[in-house]
Amino acid sequence: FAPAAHRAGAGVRVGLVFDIGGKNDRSFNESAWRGLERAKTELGIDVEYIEPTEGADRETALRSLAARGDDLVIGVGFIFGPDLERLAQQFPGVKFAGIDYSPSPGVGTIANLAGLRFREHEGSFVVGAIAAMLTRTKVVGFVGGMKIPLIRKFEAGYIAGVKYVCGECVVLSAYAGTEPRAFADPSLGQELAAAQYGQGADIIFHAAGKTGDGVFAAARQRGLKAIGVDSDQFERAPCCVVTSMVKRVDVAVIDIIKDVIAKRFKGGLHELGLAEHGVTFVSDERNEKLLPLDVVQKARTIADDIVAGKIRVPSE
Amino acid sequence: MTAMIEATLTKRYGGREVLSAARLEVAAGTVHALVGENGAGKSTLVKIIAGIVRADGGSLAIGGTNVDLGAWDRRRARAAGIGIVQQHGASAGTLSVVENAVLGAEGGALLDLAPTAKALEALGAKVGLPIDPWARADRLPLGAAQRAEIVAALHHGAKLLILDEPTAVLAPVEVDGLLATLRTLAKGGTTIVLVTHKLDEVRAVADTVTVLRAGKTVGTFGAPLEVATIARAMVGAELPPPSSVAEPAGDAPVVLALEHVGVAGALPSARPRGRFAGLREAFSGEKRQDAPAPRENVPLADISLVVRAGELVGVAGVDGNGQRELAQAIAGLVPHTGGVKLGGEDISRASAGERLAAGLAHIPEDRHHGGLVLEASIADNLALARRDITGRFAIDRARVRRFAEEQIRSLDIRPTDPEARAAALSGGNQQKIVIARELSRPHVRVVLASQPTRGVDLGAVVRIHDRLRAAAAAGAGVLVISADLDELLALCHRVVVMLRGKIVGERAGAALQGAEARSGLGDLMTGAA
Amino acid sequence: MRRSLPVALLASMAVGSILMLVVGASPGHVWWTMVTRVLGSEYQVGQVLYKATGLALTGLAVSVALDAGLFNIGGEAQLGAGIFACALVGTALPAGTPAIVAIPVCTLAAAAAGGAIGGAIGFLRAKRDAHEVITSIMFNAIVAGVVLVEGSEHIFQGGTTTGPAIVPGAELPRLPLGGSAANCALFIAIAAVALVWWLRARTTWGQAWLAVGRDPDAARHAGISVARVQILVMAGAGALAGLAATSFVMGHKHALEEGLGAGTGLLGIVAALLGRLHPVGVGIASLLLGFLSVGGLAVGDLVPKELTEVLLGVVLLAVATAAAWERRAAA
Amino acid sequence: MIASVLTLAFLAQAIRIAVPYAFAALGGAVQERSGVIDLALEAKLLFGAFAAAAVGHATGSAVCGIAGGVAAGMTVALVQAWCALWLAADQVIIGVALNVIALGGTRFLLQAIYHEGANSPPAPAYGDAVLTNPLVPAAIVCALMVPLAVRRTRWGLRLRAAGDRPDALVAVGVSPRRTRLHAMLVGGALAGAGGAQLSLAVGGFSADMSSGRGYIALAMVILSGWRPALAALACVGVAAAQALSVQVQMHMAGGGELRRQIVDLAPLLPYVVTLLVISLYRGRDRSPPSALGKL
Ligand SMILES: Nc1ncnc2c1ncn2[C@@H]1O[C@H](COP(=O)(O)OP(=O)(O)OP(=O)(O)O)[C@@H](O)[C@H]1O
Ligand SMILES: Nc1ncnc2c1ncn2[C@@H]1O[C@H](COP(=O)(O)OP(=O)(O)OP(=O)(O)O)[C@@H](O)[C@H]1O
Ligand SMILES: [Mg+2]
Ligand SMILES: [Mg+2]
Repeated sequence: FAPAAHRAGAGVRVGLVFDIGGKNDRSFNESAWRGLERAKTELGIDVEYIEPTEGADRETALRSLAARGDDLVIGVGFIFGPDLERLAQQFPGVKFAGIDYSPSPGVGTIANLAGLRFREHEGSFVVGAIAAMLTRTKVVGFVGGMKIPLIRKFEAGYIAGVKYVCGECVVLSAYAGTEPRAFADPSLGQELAAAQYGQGADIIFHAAGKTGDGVFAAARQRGLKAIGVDSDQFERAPCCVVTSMVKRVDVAVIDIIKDVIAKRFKGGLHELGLAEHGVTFVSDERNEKLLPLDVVQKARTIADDIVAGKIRVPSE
Repeated sequence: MTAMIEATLTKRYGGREVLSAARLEVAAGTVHALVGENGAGKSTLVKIIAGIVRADGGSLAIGGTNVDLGAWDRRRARAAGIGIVQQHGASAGTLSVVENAVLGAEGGALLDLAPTAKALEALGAKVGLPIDPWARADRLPLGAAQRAEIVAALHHGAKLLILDEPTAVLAPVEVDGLLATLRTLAKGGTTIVLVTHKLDEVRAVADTVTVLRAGKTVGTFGAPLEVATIARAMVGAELPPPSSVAEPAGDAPVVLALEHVGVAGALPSARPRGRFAGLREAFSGEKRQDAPAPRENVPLADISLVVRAGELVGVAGVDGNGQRELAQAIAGLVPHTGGVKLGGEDISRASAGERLAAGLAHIPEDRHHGGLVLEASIADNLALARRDITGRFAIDRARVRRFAEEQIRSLDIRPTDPEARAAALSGGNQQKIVIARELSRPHVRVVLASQPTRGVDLGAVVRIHDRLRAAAAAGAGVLVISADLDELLALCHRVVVMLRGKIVGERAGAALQGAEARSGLGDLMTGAA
Repeated sequence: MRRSLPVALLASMAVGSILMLVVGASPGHVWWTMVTRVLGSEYQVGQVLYKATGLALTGLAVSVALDAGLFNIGGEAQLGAGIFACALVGTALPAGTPAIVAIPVCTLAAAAAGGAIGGAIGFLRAKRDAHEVITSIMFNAIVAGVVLVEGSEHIFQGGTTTGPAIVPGAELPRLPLGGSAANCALFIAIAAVALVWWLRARTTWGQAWLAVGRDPDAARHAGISVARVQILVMAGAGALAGLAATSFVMGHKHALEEGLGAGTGLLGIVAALLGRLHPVGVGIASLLLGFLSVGGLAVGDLVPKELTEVLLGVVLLAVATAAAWERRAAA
Repeated sequence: MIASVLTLAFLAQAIRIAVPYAFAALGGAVQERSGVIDLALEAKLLFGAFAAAAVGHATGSAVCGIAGGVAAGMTVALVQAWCALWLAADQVIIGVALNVIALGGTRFLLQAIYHEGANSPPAPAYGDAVLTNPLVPAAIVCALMVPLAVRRTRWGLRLRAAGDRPDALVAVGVSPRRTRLHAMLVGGALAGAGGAQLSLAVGGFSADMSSGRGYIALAMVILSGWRPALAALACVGVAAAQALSVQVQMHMAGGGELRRQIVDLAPLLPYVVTLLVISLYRGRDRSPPSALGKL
C-alpha cells in the first residue's frame, strides 16, 4: 500500500446511510459497511455514515451528508428510492447511489444517481436448484419477512429454481407478517420453519432478516437444512446452512466508489446479477460437507446457463 | 371504672387543623356516643384511635397504657383489641364477606375459609344481623354490606369496638337489633364508641356522649341525656324551626305518573370514576376522593304511582329493594318497561338529557357516584350540562360565574369560591351543590330526590328540606326516596313502601302521625306486615 | 408543576451524559454539538418542525381521547388509514385539479379515514363494551396489513413500495427552510392545537368530554350521552391523527409509501403524556421530541443512535416522577 | 388443511407460540389485579429476552439464562414499582417510558457489551421442542398455579384487596404498597420468563424481538376481565390463530385473486379474531380492579 495521501481515493468523501437494521445487522447493511471499510483502507477515501432510527430520518440523513459536501452519498435499501431521486435533483453536484434502488414511475435516468440493483431472483434460482437437488422429501420451504416486491423476487426465483430441477417438488411458502417487525421476529420465524419442516420440508430458504435466525434454530434442532441470505450465514448454524444466497453489496459499494474516483460514474441502473458476481451462492471449505461437489458443479452449470441467457429467471 | 380510651389529639390536613387537641375519654364497658356536625372531625378522631390515620400531636392511652402516637398504626391497634367499622365501609368489593373478614388475619399462607364462614353465619344469626358469608361484598345492598362488616368486627372479638355511622343504611328493626346487641356487648365488657348524627339513637343506647365541633371537644354529657342540650352543643345555636307545606288539593294536576314501570335484570355497574382521572390528577395536582363501590341491584317490577303538583311523596324501604332502579328508570338512566309521564307528556322513550329538559330535576342518591364531578370546580359542577346557563356551544363564562355566585350565596355553600374543587368540600356542602344545580333548572315540574340528606348534619338537613318544600310550594311534584324514615315522616304528605322491587303499601295523612306511624312503616319495609 | 420541568430535564440530561461516558464520548461535546448542529442549520430546524408537525397531531389524538377517559393507542392505525386515503384520493383526482380544490379534498380524506378508525374504536367501546386498548392494538396491526397487501396488489409501482404521485395541486408547499421537509401542514397542526384548546376550555363540547373523562357516571346523570361523547371524541381524535397524513403525504412524499409515518402514532402517546394532556403542552412536547430525534441523528457520528432512544424514555420518566414529586411537596 | 390443524404438531405449535404471551399475560394479570397498571410488559419481555441470552451466553447454561431473564423482568418491575408506588408517578407514563427505554436500551447494551447492532452472540437454545424446554411445562404449571394462588392463598387475597380497595388493607394493618410490590415482583418474574423463552428458543437475542407481544398480552389480560386463567387461555387462542395463519399460508397458496388475498392477509388472523371476539362476545363482568392505577 502506498501512504494514504497517495492512494487513489485520497480526498474523496463518501457518506453512507444504513437502513433500519443498522450497520451490524450481520446481513445486508453489514455487507455495505464492509464494502465501505475496505474502500477506506484500500482506496484511502474519507467515510462517514449515519444509522437512522425511523423512516422519516432517512431523508434527513442523506441530506445532511450531501450538504456536508460528500462526493458520493449511498443509501442502503430500496426504501431510499424516492428520497434519493429528490435529493439528486436538488444537489446536482453530489453523486448518489442507492442499493436496491428502483426508479419511481415516470422518473427517468438521473445523471447523478446510480441505482445498484441485484438480480436476487437469479441467485435465488440457483439456491432453489440446490435445494431441489438436496431434498430427499421433495418438499422444500421458503420463509419471507414481509410480502413486498423485493422479497417476492427471492421467492419467485427460488420456486422457479426448484421446479427447474424437480418438477414434482413442492415449495411451501410463508411470510412472517405485514409490518416491518416481520423482519425482526426470530420466534415467529422458528414457528414458520417448524411448520414447514413438520409438513415434510427438509430444506428452507429464508429472506426474512433477523426472523431467519429462527429458521436456523429450527433447522439446528432437527438436523435439517437451511439456506442463508444476503451474506454468508454459515456460522449461524454450521450443522445446517448448506449455502447462502449472497448479495455482494460490498462489491457494489466498492465498485461505485471506484467509479467515482476514476471519474467514470454513470447515472442510471446498474444491475448486478450472476454475471457481474453481484449475487452468488456460497461454496467454500466451510460448507463442503453439506454441499457435495456434484451439486456445486450442477449449480455452477445452471448459473452459467442463466448468465448465457439459456435459462430465463422470472422475477415475480 | 377504668378508662378504655384517654385521648387528646391534634391533626392537620394541608395546614388546616381539623382536630385541635380534641379530648375523648371513654370508660371501659360503656357505650359512648360521638356526635357533631359534618366535618367536625369525628371520623378523623376515631380513625386515629384505630390506627388508620396518624395524629400530628397529642396523647393517647388505651386501657390505661400510653401509646407512642408516632408508631401507632392499624397493626398495633388491632393487637390492642381495637375493631372499627368505618363510615363508608372499607370492605374490598370483589372479595367475599368471609374473605374480607379474614383479611389481615388469614392464619396461614393457604386459605381455609369454611370455618370462619360458618362462625360468621352463626354469629350473625345470634346477634340479629343475618349475613351470607360467601356473597361478594359489592353484590350486596348497602345495608347487607354494613351488616357483614359489623358481624366481622364482632367476630374478631374486639375489646373496643368503634362504629362510624353504622345505622345510616339499616332498616329500623335492624337498627333496633344492632343497638340491643351493642348494649349486650357492653354488658359483657366490650367498650363501644358509636359515631352518629341521630340523637334518638344516642338517647336509646349511649351511656355518655361527647360532642365535637370544628375539631374541638365542646362537652361530654352523662346520664341523664338531654337531646336538646346536645343538639345545641353540636350546632352551636338553636336549629331553625322546620317549615311546612300544605297538602295539595285532590284535583291538583298529576305531574308524574308511573304506569307499570319495570326494570329487568341487574343494573350494569358503572365505574365510580373516570378511569384516567388519576392521570389527569397527576397533571393538575389534584387529589381525588374515592367513591364507594357500586352495588348490584334488585330488579324492579310493575310500579304504578302518581305525584301531583305541590305534593311531597316519600318512598320508604330498606336499601336495595329497588329504590335505585326506580330512580334510574324515572331519570331515564336504565332501560325500563311501562310508561313514565311527566306533566302528561309521555317520556318513556326519552333519554336522560331529554327528561331533564322536559322538567325533571334529579338528585342522585350518592353525590360521589353520579352527583358530582369531584375533580371539577363548584362552578363547573353547577353548570354541568346546563345549556340554559352556559349557552349552546361557546361557554359564556361570565354568566356561569354569576350563576355560581348566586347559588353559593343562596344555599350558603362553603367555601364561597366558585373555583374551589368539589372534592375539597365537606359532605354537606357537596350535597348542596347537587341540590342547587338540580333545583335551579328552569321549569322544574318534578323533583326526584334520592337520599337527599344521607350522612349530612342536622343544620344542612334543615336547609335541604326547606329547599325541597320550597320546590313543592312552587308547584313541582316531589318524590323523595330515603332509607331514613324520620326524614320521610318529617317531609312527606304521603309515603309508599318498597320491598323486593314492588310497592307493598302506602300511608298518608293521619297514618303518618303519631308513634305507630314509624313502626307500621317499619313492618312494611321488612315484610313483617 | 412548572418548577419541576427544568429539574426533570436536567436530570434526564445527567442520565444521558452518563450513558455518553459509558460509550466513551464526552458529554459536553456531544450536547454542544447537538445544539449547534440542529439550531445552527435552517435545514435541521426545518426537520424538527416537520417531525413536530406529525407528533403534535398524533399527540393531540391521544390527549383528546384521554380527556374523555379513553386511552387511544390506535394512532398508528388512524394515521395509517389517513395516509392511505389521502394518497388514494390525491392520485385519483384529475391531473389538473387546482390546489384550492385538491388540498381541502385530500385533507378531508385523511381526516375522514382516521376519524372512521377512531370512530370505530369509540363505537366498539361505547356500544359493545370492547376496551379501546385492545381494539386499538388490533386496528394498528390490521390497518398496516391491509395497506401493505392492497398496496402491493394494486398500488405500489413495479418493484417498489411506493405508490404513484398525487396530483401536483394536492401538494402542500414546503417551508423555505434549507430544503427541509417542513411544510405547510405545520399550520394545520398549529390550528389543531388552537382548535382543541378552544373546544376544550371554552365550549360545551369540551365541558361534556371532560366531564365524561372525569366521571362518566356524573355526566350520565347530568343528561350527557356518554356513548355519543365517547364515539364523537374518538372519531375526532382519529381525525386529528389522520390529519398528520397531510404532512407526510401532501407536504413531503407526495405518494403512498410503505411504512410512511410509522411510529408517529405511538410516539404521539409520548408527546401527549409529556405535554401533560394540555393542547399547548402537546405542541411544545412535540417540538422537544422533534429536537431530540433530529439532534440524535445529528450526533450519530459521536454516540450510537440507541442513546437518544433511551434518552426519550428517561425524559418521560423524569417528567412523570418530577410532577408527582412536586404534587406531593405541595400537599 | 383441516387435517393438518387437527394434529398434535399443531397443538404443540400453538402451545409453544403461546408461551411468551401466556407468561406475560399472567404477569400482567397478577400486577394489574394488585392495582398497578402494567403497560411495561413489552419492556419486561425485551429485557428478559436480552438478559436470558446474555447470561446464557456467558455461562453456557440455559437454566442460568432463564434465571437471568426472570431477574431482568423483576428488575424492570422493581423500577416500575419504585416510580409508581414510592415516587407516585403516573402508571401509564411509567409503562410507556419503560417500553421506550427497553427498545433503545437493549440495543444500547448490545452495542456497549458486544459491539453489535442487532444480535447477541449465540446462547444455548432450547429450540422448538416442547418436551425438553422447561419453560413450556413451567408456563402450563404457572397458568394453573397463578390463578389458584390468586384465589386460594393469603398472598392472592391480599393482592386482590390491594387492587380493589387498598384502604381495606390499611384498615387491617397490611401495607398495600408492600403487597403491590410483591405482586409486581412476581408479575415481573413471570414476564421475564416469557422473555427468556423468546431468546432461548432461538438461541440468541435480537433487537425488538418481542415484536409487540407485550401489548397483545395486555390486551388479553383486559379481554379476560383480569382473570389470569382466562388470560392465559386467551393467549393460547391468539397463538392458535397465529399457527392457523401459518397453515393457511402453506395450504392455500396458488389460485385466484381471492385466494391470494386471503393468503396475504393470513398473518392478520390473530388480530381479526381478537377484534371479533371482543366486539361480539359480551359475557361476564369485564370491569377492571377498582383501584387500578390509583394509589
Ligand atoms: N384525607 C383528608 N384530607 C384532607 N382533609 C381531610 C381529610 N379527611 C378529613 N379531612 C378534613 O377533616 C375534617 C374532619 O373530617 P371528619 O371526616 O373527621 O369529619 P366527620 O366529623 O366525620 O364528618 P361527617 O359527619 O361528615 O362524617 C373535614 O372537614 C375535612 O375537611
Ligand atoms: N383532600 C381533601 N381536601 C379537603 N377536604 C377533603 C379532602 N378529602 C376529603 N375531604 C373532606 O373530608 C370529609 C371527610 O372525609 P372522609 O374521607 O372521612 O369522608 P366521610 O366523612 O366518610 O364522607 P362524607 O363526605 O360522606 O361525609 C369529607 O366531607 C370530604 O369532603
Ligand atoms: Mg365521618
Ligand atoms: Mg362524612
